[in-house]
Amino acid sequence: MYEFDWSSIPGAIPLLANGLLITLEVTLTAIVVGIVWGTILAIARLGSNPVLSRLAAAYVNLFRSVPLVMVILWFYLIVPQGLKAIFGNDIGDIRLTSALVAFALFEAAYYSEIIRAGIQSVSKGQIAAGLALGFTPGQTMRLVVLPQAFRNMTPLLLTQAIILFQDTSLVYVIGLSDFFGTAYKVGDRDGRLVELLLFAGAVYFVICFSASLLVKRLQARFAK
Amino acid sequence: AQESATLKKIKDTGSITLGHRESSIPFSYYDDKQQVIGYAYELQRKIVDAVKAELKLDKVDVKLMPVTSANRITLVQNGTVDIECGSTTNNTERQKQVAFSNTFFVIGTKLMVKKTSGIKDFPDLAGKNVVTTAGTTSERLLRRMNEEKQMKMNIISAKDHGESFLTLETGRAVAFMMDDALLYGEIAKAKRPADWEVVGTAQSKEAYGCMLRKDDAGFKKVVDAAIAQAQTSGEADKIYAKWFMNPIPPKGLNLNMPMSDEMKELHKAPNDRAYE
Amino acid sequence: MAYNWNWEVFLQPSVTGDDTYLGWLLTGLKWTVSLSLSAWVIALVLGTIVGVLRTVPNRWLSGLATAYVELFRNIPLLVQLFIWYFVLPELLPPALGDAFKQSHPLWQQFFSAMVCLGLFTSARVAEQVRSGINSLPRGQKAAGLAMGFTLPQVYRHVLMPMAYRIILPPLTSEFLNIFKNSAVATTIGLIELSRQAQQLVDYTAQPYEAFIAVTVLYVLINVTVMFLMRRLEEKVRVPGFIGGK
Amino acid sequence: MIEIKNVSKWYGQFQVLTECTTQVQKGEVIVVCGPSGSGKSTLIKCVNALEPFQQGDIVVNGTSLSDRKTDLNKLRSHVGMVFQNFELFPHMTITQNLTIAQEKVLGRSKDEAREKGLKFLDRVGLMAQAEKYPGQLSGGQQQRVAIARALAMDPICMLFDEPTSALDPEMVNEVLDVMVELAKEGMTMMCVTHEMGFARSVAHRVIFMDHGRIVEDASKEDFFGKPRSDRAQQFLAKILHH
Amino acid sequence: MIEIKNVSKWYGQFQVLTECTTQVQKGEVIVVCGPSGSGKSTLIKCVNALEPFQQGDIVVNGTSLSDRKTDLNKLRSHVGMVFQNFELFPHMTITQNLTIAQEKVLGRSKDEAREKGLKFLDRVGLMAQAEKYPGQLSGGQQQRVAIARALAMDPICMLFDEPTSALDPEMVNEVLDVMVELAKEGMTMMCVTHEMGFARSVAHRVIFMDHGRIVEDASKEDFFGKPRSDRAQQFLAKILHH
Ligand SMILES: Nc1ncnc2c1ncn2[C@@H]1O[C@H](COP(=O)(O)OP(=O)(O)OP(=O)(O)O)[C@@H](O)[C@H]1O
Ligand SMILES: Nc1ncnc2c1ncn2[C@@H]1O[C@H](COP(=O)(O)OP(=O)(O)OP(=O)(O)O)[C@@H](O)[C@H]1O
Ligand SMILES: [Mg+2]
Ligand SMILES: [Mg+2]
Repeated sequence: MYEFDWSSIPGAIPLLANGLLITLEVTLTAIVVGIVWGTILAIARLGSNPVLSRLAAAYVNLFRSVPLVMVILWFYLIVPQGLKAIFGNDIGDIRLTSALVAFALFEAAYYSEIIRAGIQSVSKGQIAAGLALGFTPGQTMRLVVLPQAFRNMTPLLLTQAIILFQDTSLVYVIGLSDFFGTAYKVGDRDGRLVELLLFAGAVYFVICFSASLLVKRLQARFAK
Repeated sequence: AQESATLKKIKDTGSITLGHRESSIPFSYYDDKQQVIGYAYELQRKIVDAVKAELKLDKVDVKLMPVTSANRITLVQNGTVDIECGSTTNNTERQKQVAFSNTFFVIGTKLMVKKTSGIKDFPDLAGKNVVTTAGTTSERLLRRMNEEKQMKMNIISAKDHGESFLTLETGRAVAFMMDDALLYGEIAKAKRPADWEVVGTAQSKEAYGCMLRKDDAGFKKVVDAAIAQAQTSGEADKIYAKWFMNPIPPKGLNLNMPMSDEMKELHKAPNDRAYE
Repeated sequence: MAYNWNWEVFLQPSVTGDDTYLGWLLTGLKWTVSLSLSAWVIALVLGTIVGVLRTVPNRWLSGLATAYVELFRNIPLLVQLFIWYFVLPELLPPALGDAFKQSHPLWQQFFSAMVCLGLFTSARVAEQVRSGINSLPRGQKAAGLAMGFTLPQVYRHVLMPMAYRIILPPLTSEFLNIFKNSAVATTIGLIELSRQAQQLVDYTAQPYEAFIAVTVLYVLINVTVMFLMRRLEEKVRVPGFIGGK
Repeated sequence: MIEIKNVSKWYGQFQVLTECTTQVQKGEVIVVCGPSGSGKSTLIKCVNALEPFQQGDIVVNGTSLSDRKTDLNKLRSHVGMVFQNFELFPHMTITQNLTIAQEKVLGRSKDEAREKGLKFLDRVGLMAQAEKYPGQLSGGQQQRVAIARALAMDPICMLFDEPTSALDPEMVNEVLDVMVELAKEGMTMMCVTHEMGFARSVAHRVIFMDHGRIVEDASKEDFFGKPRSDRAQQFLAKILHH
Repeated sequence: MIEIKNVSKWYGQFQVLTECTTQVQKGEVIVVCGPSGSGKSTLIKCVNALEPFQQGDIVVNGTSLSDRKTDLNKLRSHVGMVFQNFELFPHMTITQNLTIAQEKVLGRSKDEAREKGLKFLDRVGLMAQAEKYPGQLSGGQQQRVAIARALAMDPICMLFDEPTSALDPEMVNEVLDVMVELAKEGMTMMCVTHEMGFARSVAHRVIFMDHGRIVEDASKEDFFGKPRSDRAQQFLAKILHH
């Protein structure tokens, strides 16, 4: 039987808290940018301009077909060098920046699909009603469709945010010390990997489970 | 001085970026306050001092950049870090991609085993599960040995040293092949250090060097000189004792790894030769 | 940027001399595909059972199914994988644990990753199955019962055939996800596709070629799966139904 | 044939049915009407044991529903039910819809089930559609198939829950015609419907429900002649005005 | 007021409207009826430019819809439209539903819009519901709000697309009453509906459509007295029978 030794954890709390902050930072940035950029993509995709619509679809499909790990590595190892070739100057510690960019762009693809479904979930009759009142198509989108779409998809957006929160653990591949990365490094440093992994799992569970309970509450409220 | 892109850049920007490892104990790693420490890191700071003197700068802004075994070469190549000192082996293959400074450490690749396992050397491994860390020279050696001598070992490539040791500790593998210095480091971290030992004839000697960009002789000269100076002046011996024969952070472990003959030789005659 | 493009690197024999680098990529592909497919079978079977249980009118069963889903949904895959691989064998009876740990490492890695991915995905599949069943008109179940079917018969003949058709598109994305998620198995040492990408970077020092090749392979897997699932969708499409012929 | 004795039912706190009592004789046709939400569907579902009830008892053909030993599946197979939204099984052809329950529930052979199914399909005038899928038929046609499907089980009585209210006005009559014919052949029927024309022509009794209670339970003549309760009078006025 | 000239429309290969021609005078009330899928909704949506058409022209109040220079949004704001499923905006209160278009489209001030909106809300008898959300009202109430919303825009004519067919039978009349009143006040109206009672009492003309064509276009008296086409006769028979 394995001998558990939890003594590393108390001393590492400040480090772990720091890691959790980074995790939250990546998650929040990706949510905000992802939703804004995702909405633009979704509208482009549903819009009448065939070029924009194709481009948006291609973007979404590309990002959705590559593992997140690969995307993170791409934005860490490959893209910065391209940028450097163009701008010719130095890049410092880009781990956080590249993770933020990678997650935001990656999540936008997923959010745009949710938002597209949300827009499509608003009945055609609502659009007709908006237009019939004399709203322009833009006004109809803004005043009638989007508020309902966002309301319909809030639970889905939040669920995606929970998945995203979990996925941030993958930034370990570029050595960024998010919560999971920190836990892993502390475990590695002290030779207590198993304990730290179990601890990390428990923390993730508590956070994600509470969040998903919240989502269910919201869902129940919207269902009324 | 010779024309050097790196030195010029350091002079222009007033800053240098150091690549370091996060958990290569005792070469380059974080203590519990997220400060970089270690044997290689101390030498790296000496190199910074030498660069400062060379460029006659009062102050150089030092930026720290943690690297992993997977990305370290790329980051040196693409200019993200100016010099990486950690536990990187200098070999001819890597020399095609980057340049290496004077050797600052010589290791031998050996085995860590449980004292009670009865395994004393590499031939005992035939038909057994053996773990090593992915992407290291040990992995290559082990695979090649397996191929050439038909040893029928099952080789597990773990993601990092910690995982390798865990694989050994949990009984998945009977031996962990790695650079001896790192093995001593892992033993120091173990729950029962007394259970483990390092055995076997060194399969290869490897020279650890700092990585620099290729074709920058001016910078390399400054770096080489700094390392040689430390080694011949006896300063490096003191640093060695500090990191290998005394308790080190974060948990006050003592590696108890006496200086090898190769190291003594190196300190007498500094060089940048690769063993392979 | 001074970079030497060298696409022929894939044809060179590898450092260890046992294969070409292209061979490595193909080995990686093989593991990625077999891991994903076998995990998918687990996910479908368990996901269906758990998903159905979540909709049955028995509190205990549906509560149990809910707990299952919540447990596997709320811990990152990465953490779950480490737990399956490193922690669980330690909690087994020593004889069993040791037997597992002393088996061939590749088999251990594959097995842990397969079970982990399978269970992780089954929780998601269960959610899809549940929402598929719930999205059917309530009257369908009543109609089935009213004709004298038992509850299992209603599920078997009335609800599941339509529920599966409805959730085919989201199931397709879960199926795609399992291929992508299999990349996580790299962390316990399974030599699947993304591990080979990193190995190639280590051994050939040609990161761009390695990454581009592996990315293309993932996209190819994706395209193939989507193509097959489209065909399946067309095949089971119900005439006269939404999106039907 | 059907006895409903003092049945009460709650959804959580909310009482849907309050002490409902009535009975249907063999061969009788009963129309149930009342405002939306008054509990008509619930009452009819209770007869079929599709919804459990908390108080009272219902006895169908001598079998008590609240008796634990009653095999509800078997009972349901003897009671035909037709739903507002047809509830054909969309992934099966019309023929499969007609035969599956005969085979799986009554254990009839494939051929026997098919013959019987097609006989009733012919009766509702849809022989030509046998190999189509429900989604390819109009609403009226689907509802006629649903009636045929129920009849193929040789039910001892039929329950209808607003069988025409999801139909386009044009199609209402094709379904009502089938129902009228059934009633004339002596089938025991309990129909929730607002088609007062149908009630006038074939119903024996009309039950009016409001707020979960049976407010009127009268012969057709009495109901249309002089409904006793105000609520029923108002309702009739509203429904018949246009 | 509304002139429909030889309008044809296709969805891809499928022709929905074939050479439809008719006109509506100021103050006239027209009822459009016909079997499901005959193109009634499509025709009425074309009048409002909610659907484009490929041939012919429609002129509303002197403005040609096929003229590229016509500001369609502005035109729509002058034509009131009421839908089968009400289409109130569920995320806004009743008052907001009534005022938003007045403010954003006609540029009225908040107060003015509110005053106007509540005036019409009062007219349809729902003053008490002003601060509720659509989801909290019954279908009949929602449809009355939808009519008030359209009226608040001071439309020059009103289009109705089966305004009562999604309603429980009890609620049909409360909506029809509002429409009858409007008609009597002289509003120009074009109503798709199967409520023949309504047609009989206030329509001036009845248009019967089938397969995308206007098959009959007759005065109310002629239509109910002796429909010329067989199809219309059958349709009337089916719809009026029960
Ligand atoms: N599953 C349920 N849970 C809670 N309340 C329910 C449920 N099903 C029905 N109800 C409520 O029970 C009441 C009676 O419903 P029922 O469907 O029997 O009415 P109904 O008379 O058939 O009305 P309608 O004419 O609209 O079909 C309604 O107020 C309804 O909201
Ligand atoms: N967006 C669309 N694309 C293709 N076909 C359509 C579309 N909208 C309607 N149709 C078809 O056009 C025809 C006419 O439709 P429309 O809605 O105008 O009929 P309707 O007379 O209003 O019928 P109902 O009484 O069912 O409302 C139908 O056959 C319908 O299937
Ligand atoms: Mg009902
Ligand atoms: Mg219509």
